[in-house]
Amino acid sequence: MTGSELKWRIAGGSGDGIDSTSQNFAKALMRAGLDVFTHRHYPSRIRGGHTYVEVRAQPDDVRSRGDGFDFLLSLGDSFARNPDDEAYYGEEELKPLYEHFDDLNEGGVIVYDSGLIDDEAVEEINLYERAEENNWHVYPVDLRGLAREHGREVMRNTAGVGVSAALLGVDTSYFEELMQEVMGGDIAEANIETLNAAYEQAAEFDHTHDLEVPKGDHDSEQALVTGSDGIAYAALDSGCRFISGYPMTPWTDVFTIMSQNLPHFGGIAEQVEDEIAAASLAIGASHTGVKAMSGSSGGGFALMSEPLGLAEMTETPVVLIEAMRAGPSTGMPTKPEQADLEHVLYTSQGDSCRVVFAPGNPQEAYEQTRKAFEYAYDYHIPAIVLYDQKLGGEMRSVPAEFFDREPDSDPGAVLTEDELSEAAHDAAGKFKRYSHDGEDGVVPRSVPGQEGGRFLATGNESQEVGHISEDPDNRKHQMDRRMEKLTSIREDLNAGDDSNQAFHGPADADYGILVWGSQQDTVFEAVDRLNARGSSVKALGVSDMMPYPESEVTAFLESVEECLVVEMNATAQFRGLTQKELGRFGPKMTSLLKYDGEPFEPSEIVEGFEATVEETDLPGGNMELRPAAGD
Amino acid sequence: MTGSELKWRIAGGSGDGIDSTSQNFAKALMRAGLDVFTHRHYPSRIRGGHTYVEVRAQPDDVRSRGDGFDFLLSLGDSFARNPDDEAYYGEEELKPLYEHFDDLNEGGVIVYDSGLIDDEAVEEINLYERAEENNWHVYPVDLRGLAREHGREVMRNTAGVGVSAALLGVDTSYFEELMQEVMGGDIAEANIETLNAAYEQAAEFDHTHDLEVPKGDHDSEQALVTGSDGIAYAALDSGCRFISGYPMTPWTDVFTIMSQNLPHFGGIAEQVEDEIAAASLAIGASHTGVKAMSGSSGGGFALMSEPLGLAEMTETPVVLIEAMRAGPSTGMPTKPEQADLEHVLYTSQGDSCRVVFAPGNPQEAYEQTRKAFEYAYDYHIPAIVLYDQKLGGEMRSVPAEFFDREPDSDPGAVLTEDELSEAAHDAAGKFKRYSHDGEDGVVPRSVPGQEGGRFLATGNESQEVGHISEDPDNRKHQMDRRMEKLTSIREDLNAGDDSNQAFHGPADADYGILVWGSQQDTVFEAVDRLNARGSSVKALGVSDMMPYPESEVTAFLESVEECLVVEMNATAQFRGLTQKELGRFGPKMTSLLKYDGEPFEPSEIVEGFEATVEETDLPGGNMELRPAAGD
Amino acid sequence: MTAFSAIHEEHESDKEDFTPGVEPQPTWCPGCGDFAVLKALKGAMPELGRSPEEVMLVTGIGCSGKLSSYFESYGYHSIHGRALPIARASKLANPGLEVVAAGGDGDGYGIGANHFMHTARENHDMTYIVFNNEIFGLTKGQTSPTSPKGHKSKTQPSGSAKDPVRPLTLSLASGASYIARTAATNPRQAQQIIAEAIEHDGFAHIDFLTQCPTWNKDAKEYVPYTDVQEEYDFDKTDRREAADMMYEAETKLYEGEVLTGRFFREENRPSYGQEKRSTGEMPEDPLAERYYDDDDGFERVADHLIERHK
Amino acid sequence: MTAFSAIHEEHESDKEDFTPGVEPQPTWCPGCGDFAVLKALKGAMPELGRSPEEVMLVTGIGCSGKLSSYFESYGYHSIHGRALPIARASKLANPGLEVVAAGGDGDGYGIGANHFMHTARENHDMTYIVFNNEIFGLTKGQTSPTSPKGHKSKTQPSGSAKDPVRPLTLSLASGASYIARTAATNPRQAQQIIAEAIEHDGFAHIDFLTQCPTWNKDAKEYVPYTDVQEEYDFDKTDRREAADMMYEAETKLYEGEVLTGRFFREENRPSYGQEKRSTGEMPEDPLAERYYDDDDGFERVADHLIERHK
Ligand SMILES: Cc1ncc(C[n+]2csc(CCOP(=O)(O)OP(=O)(O)O)c2C)c(N)n1
Ligand SMILES: Cc1ncc(C[n+]2csc(CCOP(=O)(O)OP(=O)(O)O)c2C)c(N)n1
Ligand code: SF4
Ligand code: SF4
Ligand SMILES: [Mg+2]
Ligand SMILES: [Mg+2]
Repeated sequence: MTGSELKWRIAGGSGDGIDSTSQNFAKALMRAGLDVFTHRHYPSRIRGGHTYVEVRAQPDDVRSRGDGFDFLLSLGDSFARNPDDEAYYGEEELKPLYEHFDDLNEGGVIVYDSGLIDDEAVEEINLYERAEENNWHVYPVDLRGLAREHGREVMRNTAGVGVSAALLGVDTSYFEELMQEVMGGDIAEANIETLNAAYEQAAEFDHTHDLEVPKGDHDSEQALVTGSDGIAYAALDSGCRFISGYPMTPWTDVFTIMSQNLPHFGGIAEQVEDEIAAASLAIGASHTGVKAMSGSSGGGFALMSEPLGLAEMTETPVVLIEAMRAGPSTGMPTKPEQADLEHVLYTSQGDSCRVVFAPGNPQEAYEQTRKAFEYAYDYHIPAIVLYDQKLGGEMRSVPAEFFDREPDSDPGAVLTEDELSEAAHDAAGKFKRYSHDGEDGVVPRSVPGQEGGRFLATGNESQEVGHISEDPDNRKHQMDRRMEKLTSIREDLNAGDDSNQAFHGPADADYGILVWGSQQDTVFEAVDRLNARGSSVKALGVSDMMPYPESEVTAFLESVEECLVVEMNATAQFRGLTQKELGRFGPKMTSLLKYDGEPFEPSEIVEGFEATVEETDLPGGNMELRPAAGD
Repeated sequence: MTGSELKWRIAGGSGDGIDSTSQNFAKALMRAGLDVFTHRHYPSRIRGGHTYVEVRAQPDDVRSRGDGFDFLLSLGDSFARNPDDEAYYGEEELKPLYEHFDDLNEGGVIVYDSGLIDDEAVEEINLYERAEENNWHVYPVDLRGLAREHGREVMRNTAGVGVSAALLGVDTSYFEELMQEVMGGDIAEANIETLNAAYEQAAEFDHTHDLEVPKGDHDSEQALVTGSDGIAYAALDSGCRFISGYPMTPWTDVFTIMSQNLPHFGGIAEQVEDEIAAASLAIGASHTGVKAMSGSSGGGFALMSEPLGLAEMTETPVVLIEAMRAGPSTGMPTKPEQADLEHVLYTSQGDSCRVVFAPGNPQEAYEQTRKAFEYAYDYHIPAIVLYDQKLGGEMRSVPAEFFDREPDSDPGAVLTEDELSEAAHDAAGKFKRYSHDGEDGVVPRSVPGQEGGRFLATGNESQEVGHISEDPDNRKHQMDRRMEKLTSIREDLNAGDDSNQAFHGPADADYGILVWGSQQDTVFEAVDRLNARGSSVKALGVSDMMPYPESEVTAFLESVEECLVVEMNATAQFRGLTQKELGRFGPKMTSLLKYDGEPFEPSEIVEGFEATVEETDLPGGNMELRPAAGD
Repeated sequence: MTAFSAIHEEHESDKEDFTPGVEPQPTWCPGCGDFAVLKALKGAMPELGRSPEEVMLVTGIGCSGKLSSYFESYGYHSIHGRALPIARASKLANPGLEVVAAGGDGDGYGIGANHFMHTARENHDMTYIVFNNEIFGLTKGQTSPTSPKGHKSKTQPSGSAKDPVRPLTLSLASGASYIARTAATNPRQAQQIIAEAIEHDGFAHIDFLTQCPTWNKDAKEYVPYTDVQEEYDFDKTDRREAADMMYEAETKLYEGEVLTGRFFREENRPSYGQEKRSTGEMPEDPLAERYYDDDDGFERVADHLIERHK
Repeated sequence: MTAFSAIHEEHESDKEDFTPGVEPQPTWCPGCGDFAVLKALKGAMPELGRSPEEVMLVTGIGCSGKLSSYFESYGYHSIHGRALPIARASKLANPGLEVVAAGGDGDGYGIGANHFMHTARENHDMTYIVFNNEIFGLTKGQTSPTSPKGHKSKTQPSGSAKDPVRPLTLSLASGASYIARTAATNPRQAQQIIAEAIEHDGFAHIDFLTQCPTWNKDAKEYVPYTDVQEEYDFDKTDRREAADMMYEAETKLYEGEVLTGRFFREENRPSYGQEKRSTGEMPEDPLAERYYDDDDGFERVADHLIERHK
């Protein structure tokens, strides 16, 4: 246990204020100069039910939640006992304590609310026995009592923060500042009082542990953001001023951020009757000249399948967001998974013609969402940002200046009325919006209300002004023109100097790891550890799902002897995509899969790598190794 | 022009009776001892609009429509001129004549209705000039006049058949018989009179052509069936007694056959409000113990995406039918395409766990639909039959005894109440319908209303009796159990001696062609021609899309130097699937693609093969060669 | 002997038979109105002599959708908005089952409203309970189709610009043959109405007011309630009078007055099953039984359909 | 200067301006009622001083859906049942457009009925024309939600067991603020009603009876028609009287009596755009214009939102 990092966890019932408390805790450490990262775990349930958030802090570059954790603040589940006689939850109240035993590192610290959890209960779960075995340091504190005395009962969490601060050596001024900013007034006062009382009480304890908060210093001011923030903010900066949606976890976060901010940004947010309508409205608004988006998760995105195809065929720009959670069907709605890749790539009848990006962290989420808007509007194509519950919900500190960007009001490939008057029309004066000779597949469009721009948009195959056509030659032209966009977008992406693919590790390493989306940075952390221990490994985090980055991945795969492909699903979808796109390398690739609702920890990647390359056994857990194809 | 085959085409407006006439024509030739095959072409339009059907007849084994055709019976389009002053259709009336010039073989015959198409019109389209160039034999006949005189004006088509019979040497007794069977009464009489009058008039003509109907003889009685018949009849014989659907071309054919026959088979057909409901009802009925199906095309199937995932997760058996047409979106609703493969394999969030078969002809449609029901009900998994507008609508003669099958009333892996009383239950008496230890992944189910069988089916991840669970270990178990079904089904399929894959050509050939679905038999015809001309080629028609027939395709690909992959789409979806599944062979495969709404002709496959293997140029047309991956 | 012996037997059951064991316990929040639906349903079933295994309870997704987890019977916890088509098919497949569908106001009047309309029109013989808490509960408090105009939520920060749907009026316009509204705050009436609805031979729709103390309303906002049978003079078998009464109840709800009771009942309208059997498009005996009855020979295509292809 | 100069100009247009050139010619069957909708719409637009390029016509899929192919304007021929959500968004994005949505009875009352209900409830300022031919035309004559009970078709060989939907009643229950029925056989009334509906500031729904001689009904089955304004004494601004009149018209249609005319009109109800602007959740100026107005600086996230993350 060193001072180089801290992994603090707060656990309680849904409704016990775990989210806000952990957010403040993370922000305080960030303001204190540390890089922070949070991991949220919650059940699909509104009140009660065990939930926790972990905050990891390091002087710099924190890339994942890490392995295990060091400090548990257990509030118990105060909603576990339901007053209604129809429900009684056995020992659920203790879950926020005993469910954490498996992950708590040796030498770790436990603080629990002895106001809620009595000695008998503690005995039942053998707390002290376990503590002795693992060299844990246990501090029972009557957080409820403290809260009642100095504030209100719900401020148990604040009392817990005070105790944590005392035991870890964090300056409480950061918390006080935050409470004043976030709550204000009497509530802030009461919280601050509780905080300090708890701090003082714990400062008196006999400290048996040697855990403390590391010291850090930032070059510039930091902002604490999630992947959802990255996506929503990129949309706003892209000039998106219309969103239509329907709530669904975890997509709701992006939808909510947009809905709350669009009115102030002069835009419109619509919550509608279902996701078919949601996608259709976005298409309608975009067709009418506005930059628009929609999105969903799981079954909600499935309902967008038909409108998505309509956007492809009518060449209506639209950005859709898909936030993955564990499937199939309702699955595990609050757990991450990466199993919607193929669904998002291929759903809707006919050949797919869409852009799909899968960012790996909040910054990539911002960058790639901006690109999604650019390509959607420049190429008249649906662009999808695919991420998951992990990336969407975890918070990270990012230099605030990262967001110092210019907004983009450009509506893309649209003609002005002047340009329209010069453009090609048919004999009846209809604009050839689907002219056969687009550049890079694109024909700049007109917008309803423009003089000289009228045309028909249709989901049927159509000729140049949009009238339905079943002529085989026209069909071939139009299909080829539409598909050409993907080739052109691939060329654009390759030409830019900011590839969406992220490379990590020594360029000449012998072994490779391919990864995508939210698992990327965890793999990067594992790569560092592996190289530190003498392995020769590098990783490529792929974000371009369609059009696929053939040359980059080919070069990577050619340069390694063997490659592990890490993803959170059961059928190795990204490996499959890679094999499909490249038609070879199957024998070089082994999949490391996990689909139990828990993301990989860096140590698991290390173990998976060892099992593959060094042919050790996979040490238990819920991972799955899928051997190389063609073996 | 030899007597070994006849390709007769009847063309007119939608509503001119092209379908029924061609069907009778084909049946008559079938009864006369020939193998027949029909090809339908029609616009997405109800009345008027150019439509045609081609009948190909040979003494045996007709596998495709062939190339070009020999005999045109052109009725003109009697609906082309719309009496309403808002519409006037230029020369559309002549389309059923001049649109066929490109395909009519040298030495061919044209009969047209001079009662509808006057000399002036004929001149306009240079009929006689073209005829001379191509050595066509033109017979104008006043079919309308004949029909008016001997029957009614609408019997122009019958008059045309009479003329065709006379010019081709077909015995009219077959037609008379059919008319009596199909129409009966006065209508039959009037038709027969018209038929004979036309026959007699044409028998008097000076026959300048040397085309005649070939002679054939069948070993056993034949039945004229479509792919849609094959699917629907297999469903009925499988004991399917519930269908829910919503009309959509070309799926409507299967839905209609089922709807018309289910009441007589003691079953239920429901036309419902949309495809979401359609799929959901089938799931509900199946859950309740009945063998059930649904299906759709294009956008309708897209709407089934979410219920499909529900069936996967709840392990509710269900058979879904997907009839492809040219996409994306509404596309070309009456044209065939094979571009929904990836959509059908992957739509719906989460890892796919379904069976997908893509039959190649009506017999395979029957066999594989029966297997779809078997696997669906034995393994509690959705099974999808994927076909297209071509296979669904084209008619073929098949030995009637092929259908001499036993029905299957077995509801699959279901426990009786006696068995249930022995089965595992939880403490509260709930049946462990999702027990962790299923065999081959399957836990036999109970059916609502059975004593001792109650459980919860849910789209959430669940534990053994069906209660929602987010426990990682349970999750892993349940996912692995569900996915195991696909492995077991693959083993079953491999173990059977009736592989769904069809092999054609010399086993030791140097080159291969991979093909799937409706293009299979066309490729087989091309393989025969290629070998006849000295090439060394064999073909494998693949039907198992999921689980993929890895060993069969691997063996095939390993045995050839180079392989052409033939399919009707723009993104080489089946080739992609093969690369995905096998992880190699990309450099061996070249795609031959077509996506203009017209299926391949055998000669096009021959040309495609030459262009690939012999590196000649592709001779125009709308085909696309997509080079080997990794080149 | 039938393969489904839970059906049509005389049953002596009680509330406890419809309660699962120790697990799972309801995870609804303290004070949630959903408990009242569970209780009323558990009370009604033994009253009607039903046993758990002849009941098929199909729910949608939402806090409400979890009803099937806490009620002991054959259960189907389906997907958002699609409980009705699944339930409908169960009834067609095995008419002996007691089919109950349930879900939230978002589930039933929002995403699933088209199925609601068409199921009502077809008058399937089943009961449909909508947990109307005027909010999306499970997704954390967004505006629902029954949220009052002006209602503020995370997705409508300045208040909803939409008039709420009128669920009773819509139900009547669509063709439901039994329509009632009750409230979690009125457990006796609730149980009676559920029992009546189940007994009714046709599509019975219950708009069940269930407070959501976490995101929206407290139980006290649904009291005092008025029973329209007691306080109003109208004929619930008269479509017009029923329509007026519904309109008033719907309007008053947003003015803070809670009118509950039976709003409409049409007795003589045949259920869908009856209609469909009368056209000859549905077998007289339960279709499901065919598969489990050894004597039932299934029809062969070869015998009936191949001839016409020759 | 506006980027959309077709909007809000005074226009002198005539029928011909709304007619495409030689191609495409309508492919509807001879005698099809759909021609009458096209004619009436072409007649109404110049009457109201509209020009083709300020009209956004969104259609569904069906024979009816082809209206946008034969009417000269900005057109969107969308997918089955989804014309309304697309149309709605067009109006929100650029309220200056004259937005008209159209589709069939299957499209609008079947697969798309949920959008119909919710669009009516929200009272979007647009016109929705449903071609009611009581049949699925394009897919070759299957039963539609308005087909009479007992109607025989390929998919219901023994006759439909379902009561038809009541489109006017449903529209009223949902919240449409202008509701009328007209018929292809009554071209003068049809054009007037379309003009009125377009002028109405709110959701205007027209149930347009369009015979389908190919699969269902002849024009003569929609004559004689009765104009309810002439033959009945009711107040179309009174919800109750309107409801009664609708119920009667819907019932009589299946008895062979064709009642057409204006059934309901609510003048003072604000449209959705007005409601939404009044809550502050919609900008005063047309949103679409922002993108084409060089002066409009777009808001920056960095200026407004990053602070709270520090
Ligand atoms: C297709 C789809 N869209 C969205 C969701 C997310 N979702 C789950 S429940 C729900 C709404 C809950 O509201 P309601 O139906 O009123 O039920 P309540 O929780 O209030 O009982 C939503 C939007 C989903 N599960 N499926
Ligand atoms: C999702 C979907 N399902 C089914 C279809 C097939 N389809 C096209 S039009 C139509 C119904 C036509 O009836 P209606 O809406 O009344 O229009 P009409 O042709 O009578 O004008 C159907 C079922 C489709 N295009 N999309
Ligand atoms: S969120 Fe509301 S509806 Fe859901 S359980 Fe809690 S109180 Fe009940
Ligand atoms: S099928 Fe009917 S609705 Fe369609 S065009 Fe013909 S007459 Fe009109
Ligand atoms: Mg609700
Ligand atoms: Mg219709």
